[in-house]
Amino acid sequence: MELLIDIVLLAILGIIAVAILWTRHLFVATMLSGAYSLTSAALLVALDAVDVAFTEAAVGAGISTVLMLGTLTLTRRREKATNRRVSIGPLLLVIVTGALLIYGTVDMPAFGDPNAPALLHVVPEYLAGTRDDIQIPNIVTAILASYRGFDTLGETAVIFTAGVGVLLLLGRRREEDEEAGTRRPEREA
Amino acid sequence: MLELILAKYNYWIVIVLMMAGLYVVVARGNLVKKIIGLNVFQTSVFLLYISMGKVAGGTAPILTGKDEVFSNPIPHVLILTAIVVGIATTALGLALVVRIREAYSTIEEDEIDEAESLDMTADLAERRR
Amino acid sequence: MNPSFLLAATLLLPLIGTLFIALTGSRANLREAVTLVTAGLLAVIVYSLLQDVLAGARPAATLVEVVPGLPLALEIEPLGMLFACIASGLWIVNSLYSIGYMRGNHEHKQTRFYMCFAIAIASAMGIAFAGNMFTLFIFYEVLTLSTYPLVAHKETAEARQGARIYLGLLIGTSIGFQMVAIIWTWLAAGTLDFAAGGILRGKVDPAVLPFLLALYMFGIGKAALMPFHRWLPSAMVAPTPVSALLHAVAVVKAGVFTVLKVVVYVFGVDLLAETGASQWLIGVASFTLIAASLVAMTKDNLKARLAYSTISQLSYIVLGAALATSYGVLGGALHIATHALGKITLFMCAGAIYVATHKTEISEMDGLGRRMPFTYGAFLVGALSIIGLPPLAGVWSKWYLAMGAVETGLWAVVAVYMISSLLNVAYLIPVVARGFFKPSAEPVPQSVGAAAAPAAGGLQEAPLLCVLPPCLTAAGCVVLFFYADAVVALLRPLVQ
Amino acid sequence: MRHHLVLRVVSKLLIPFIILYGLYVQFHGDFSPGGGFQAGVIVAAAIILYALIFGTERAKQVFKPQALMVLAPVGVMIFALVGYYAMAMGGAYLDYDWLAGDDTTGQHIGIITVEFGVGLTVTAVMTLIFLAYAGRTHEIDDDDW
Amino acid sequence: MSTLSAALPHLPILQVVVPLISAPICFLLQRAGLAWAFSTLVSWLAFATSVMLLRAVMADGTIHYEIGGWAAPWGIEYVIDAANAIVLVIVSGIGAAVSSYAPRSVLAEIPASQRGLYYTAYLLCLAGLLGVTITGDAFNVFVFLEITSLSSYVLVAAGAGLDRRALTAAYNYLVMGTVGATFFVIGVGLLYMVTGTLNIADLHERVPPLLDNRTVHVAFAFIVVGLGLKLALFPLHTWLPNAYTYAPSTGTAFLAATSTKVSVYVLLRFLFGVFAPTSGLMALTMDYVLLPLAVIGMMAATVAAIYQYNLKRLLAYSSVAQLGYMVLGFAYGSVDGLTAAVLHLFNHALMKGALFLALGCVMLRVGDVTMHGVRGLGRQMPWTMAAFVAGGLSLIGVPLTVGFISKWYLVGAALEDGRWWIAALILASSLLAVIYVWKVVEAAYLREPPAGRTVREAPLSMLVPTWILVLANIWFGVDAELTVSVARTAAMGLLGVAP
Repeated sequence: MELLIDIVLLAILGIIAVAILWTRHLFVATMLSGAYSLTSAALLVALDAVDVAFTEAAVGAGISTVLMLGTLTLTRRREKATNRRVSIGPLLLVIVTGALLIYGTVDMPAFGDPNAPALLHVVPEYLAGTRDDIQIPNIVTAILASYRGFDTLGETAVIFTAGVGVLLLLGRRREEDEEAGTRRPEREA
Repeated sequence: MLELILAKYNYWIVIVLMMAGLYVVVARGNLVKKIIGLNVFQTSVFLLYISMGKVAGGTAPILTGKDEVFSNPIPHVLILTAIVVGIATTALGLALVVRIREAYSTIEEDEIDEAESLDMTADLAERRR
Repeated sequence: MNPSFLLAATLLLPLIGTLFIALTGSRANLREAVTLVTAGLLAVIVYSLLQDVLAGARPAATLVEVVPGLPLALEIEPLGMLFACIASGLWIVNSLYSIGYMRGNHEHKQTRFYMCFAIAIASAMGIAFAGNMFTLFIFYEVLTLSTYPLVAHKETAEARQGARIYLGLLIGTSIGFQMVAIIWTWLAAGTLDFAAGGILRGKVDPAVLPFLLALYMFGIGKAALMPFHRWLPSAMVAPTPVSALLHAVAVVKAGVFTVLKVVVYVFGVDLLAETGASQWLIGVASFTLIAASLVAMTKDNLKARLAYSTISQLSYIVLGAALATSYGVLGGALHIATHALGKITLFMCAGAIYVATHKTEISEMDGLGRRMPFTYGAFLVGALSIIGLPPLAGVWSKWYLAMGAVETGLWAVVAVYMISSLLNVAYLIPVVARGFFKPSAEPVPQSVGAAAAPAAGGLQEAPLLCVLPPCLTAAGCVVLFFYADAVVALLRPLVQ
Repeated sequence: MRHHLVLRVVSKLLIPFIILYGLYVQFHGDFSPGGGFQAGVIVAAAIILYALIFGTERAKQVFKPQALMVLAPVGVMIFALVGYYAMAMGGAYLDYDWLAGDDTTGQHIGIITVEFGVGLTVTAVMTLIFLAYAGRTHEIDDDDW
Repeated sequence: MSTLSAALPHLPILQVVVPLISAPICFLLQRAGLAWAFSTLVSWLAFATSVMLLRAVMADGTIHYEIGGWAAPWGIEYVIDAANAIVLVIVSGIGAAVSSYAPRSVLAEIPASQRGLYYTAYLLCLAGLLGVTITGDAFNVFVFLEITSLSSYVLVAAGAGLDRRALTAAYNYLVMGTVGATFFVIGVGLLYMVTGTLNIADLHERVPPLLDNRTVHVAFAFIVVGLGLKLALFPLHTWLPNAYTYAPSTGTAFLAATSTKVSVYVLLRFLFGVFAPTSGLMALTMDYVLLPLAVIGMMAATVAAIYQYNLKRLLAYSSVAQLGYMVLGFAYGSVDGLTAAVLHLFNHALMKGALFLALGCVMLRVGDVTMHGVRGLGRQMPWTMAAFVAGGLSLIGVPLTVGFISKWYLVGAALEDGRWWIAALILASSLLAVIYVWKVVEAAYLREPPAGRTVREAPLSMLVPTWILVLANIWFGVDAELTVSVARTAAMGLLGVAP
């Protein structure tokens, strides 16, 4: 059953990805990208990553879609037609990269392997520590906020940085920027 | 053979998805499309990470008191962080797109290149004056 | 005073002078006074050190340790002492001359000129007294850079082009070859200190010694070994005082001086003699020597002719070093001194002619000798010294060089020296001959030079400050003939 | 979209619940999926919904950009200050054990506080970003789609 | 005083979290003047901290700091040894110089409403760079790398007030930077998959036995390519020239002198601190992929620099070439090579910092940093141009400058290794550098200024920091004992060789 869900969801993702590649309508692509995130979220649930699924749904399907739509109203809806032919260079690059990754999977632990090295090293301590020391049920939260809390501080700083950047870029009225774009630095006499 | 496929199929499909995203980033000239490509690429990487944490027959890593088999929580934590980084990048990228559109009246790479080479000639002409 | 302090002072003094020249830049007289005072003081210090060295002392000073094992260190040994004496002594004469020339020609940016000149002298001192190859290399580069503005002084397209070639070749060879050679030496020998008998014995496979030597010899672009000689004619776009002091004395002599240092203190004469690593160099130097003389004959521009003559003369010294015999080295070292005196005289005369008449081509100088007897007289003395006729100093160095060739039994080299001397006659004497014996092309000479006035008797000399210095150096050629012994005595420890 | 009565009524009803849900996710993150980040996004989504339905100008009156611009850095500072506080108490940076007398309580306090900081920053930044985009253009009309 | 001594054991974390918490404070300050004063103060504090850390490391060896009190590998730890201590010093030192220099330049180049945000982004960038450098955790590298990257995009985009091309430059930088970061994350994920740890020291124990594992090979490839994108390793450098050209002067100076250096350091750390390839496929990759790329990049970028008209772009291409030197140094895989790489990392930051700051002065007064703009500036702005020439000489590698020390060690390492052709190419490239530096020198000193242009020398507030860096170029060129010994300790630490 798990396997079936897994495969169906992956297939849907594949179809969406191809559709994104194919469509020339940016609005459609944006919506498809949202759908992609939502389907991913479903798959993440199937993979036991409920926290991540939750976030991916909220961010990928929610906020980032809204931002893209906002961008589209400010720019335009359609991609230029000429850009659609298959370009050899990028294709080659992608094939090589993909082949490399697949080559790397050969020595990977099998999917779902309960004895994968990653499960044996640090994880057991986290499980025990969360149960005994921190005493909260959600292990992900325990790691996120305490064991690896510093990463999360960094993550908050990343979000803050994005806010600073967007404010710097879009914080002012458009006319001010247009006026500014043409000037040279004021020469101090 | 079947065993190999069963053991790795998830990774392989995810890798193909990743590459589809990367292809959009590299090959497409539309700036919004590139960002969408980046999103697909990154989302697929998230899937790869989470896939490697999956334990067959495991459950979500939330303690319920029973002795259960949990999937590996570390990739979940890492990917939570990565998602945040991803949305931050997307927001900033899109803000740049908006400004580029305002400055160049286009979001197609080739048209921007054209405009920039015009800029270059204008610069030179100004200095000749 | 403490010799180490004096040693450091030889470097610092010109630099302090530079500072004061910059500060007094707006008042020309004061500025020139600073230059002269600095030059005078420097000469005093150098000569007081000379006494110590003659007495057998070897003052040393370490300025700073750049990297462990690689200090910026100064140490005096006879060869360097000789070079320092020449450079500092002639700086005084040249400063006088510069004042006459620069004012006579109304050159622009004179402050920059004097500043760069002083820095160049400081670096020449650094080269002379360098205690190891690393220090020498550093000052070698500083000398290149500080003379660049002097070469480009006129700021015309031609000057920029000439200066580009100058800088390109000198920096190119020094970084491209010399630095590699130095690093290689350092890796092999573990030290770069100059030591009697060399530091490479047993450290480098004799089979690759010629290659290492080649890196050094071509890396020392200032020695103008063909095919890296082009910078020297290019540098002739500079004002003549620059050509006179730097491109007849300080810069080029820094080159051949480095060649001698490398041969004597890095490789060791014996090592070269034993392994024959310098055999190839004899050929290259001989070729340069003859070829440059031949080219010199074809040049109508006086400074260009002198430049090629310099290239040829530098190869005398390189050839002497390549012979790897004590006479060869001694002769080479002596030639640094004798050629310096001779060539600076010639250049200063060329400059005096330019100031007085604005003529640069030999074919236009017919009959000038009668109107500029002092200038032409000095020129004749300098030329004869370079040709190597007694009673002028040039004869001694050629004598020792030839002795070196005889010592090794290389009669072909002796022949090269002889032929070259004949060629010297062929390209130098016509200049004087045309000046004295050909009728002047223009019947009524109009004065162009500032102080020149067609006085009674048809005299039309350049300003006094332009004429006096070459006469002084010409006299020096005579004096050195009689006192060559003292120089040889100074150099003696070099070959013992 | 101001003329869509149904939308307006429904969303007016929904928005408080969305925010409430956000708060639940925020403070229940220890026990169930969720935490500061998810909560922040949800609350921001509610505000964005409000802005879409009632217009950015009105949204700006309710959720003042000036206030958001204070909240965004304050969230980061709350997180960082927890670290400093632990340090001042004698522990390592972000060592929650030192926040209270007993380690477990300290951990709980620490986790809840930092998650709150994260939530604050995320809400504020997401809303600010949206408002910045929206402030760049005229109101979004139906015809635009 | 007692608070100070109490803070001492916490210096490693304070190094990062002080700038990090200062960014939101700076954001709240709003007013540009205040934001500047505050960010400058913080930069100097960070500099002081890093100097203290370097001294402590050189005296007592590696320092560990466990964040959150969780022991590694469960928590995130900070590990400071000579290799990253020197990078910390250079990052915070350049930060201090650039931020002291900033106010006049920012006033002229950045619109009023953006100045406070600009300083905030700068502080975030500083915190990010320091965090990347100091951390001992592979994923933490990613998080702070992204703080750095996002704030760098912002710093570049802030140049849009002068030239719209800053926007596209920032966009391209963003796309390539994100791809790079994602590649890095893939690599780290693969490593995690086969080892179960994210701690670099722990990885160092667990990876080497797996050197034949194909997953590790792929992880290696992805990490190298990902970081290669970030550090602008040829041919992944295409984002760099435009980003450096159109960013504001202060942004360019800071980024050029620090951000790619930090990426180089991270690559160094991963290559030697995690994979430690002495043989096998990865060692071959270093020899036959990394080394040739570095050499080609060095030559190609130098040649490209010669043809540039815009001086910022010229220096940007020169940076790509210089990055080639650094990669070369560590591609040898020897102590000497690594010493040279670390040394050049430090020295190059000083050179580029000085050069870009000098250009900032030109931008302020002339508003044009092209060959045309600097014409005749030798007399009109003597101090600025003298600083530029000094930096240029350092770039060429003239003795008594840091560039010479770098070149000395790079060539020495190549010769020691018996790689003659590489030594020859390094020298050839530095000779080509003479050409592009001299084009500027000729324009500034041997040509007349454009008719009717009169400009004054740059203000002291900008000249002083510029000259501090110039003097540092000379100081560490004359007395390289400190830098060389630190670099050597760093190299031996990275290679795990006992001193």
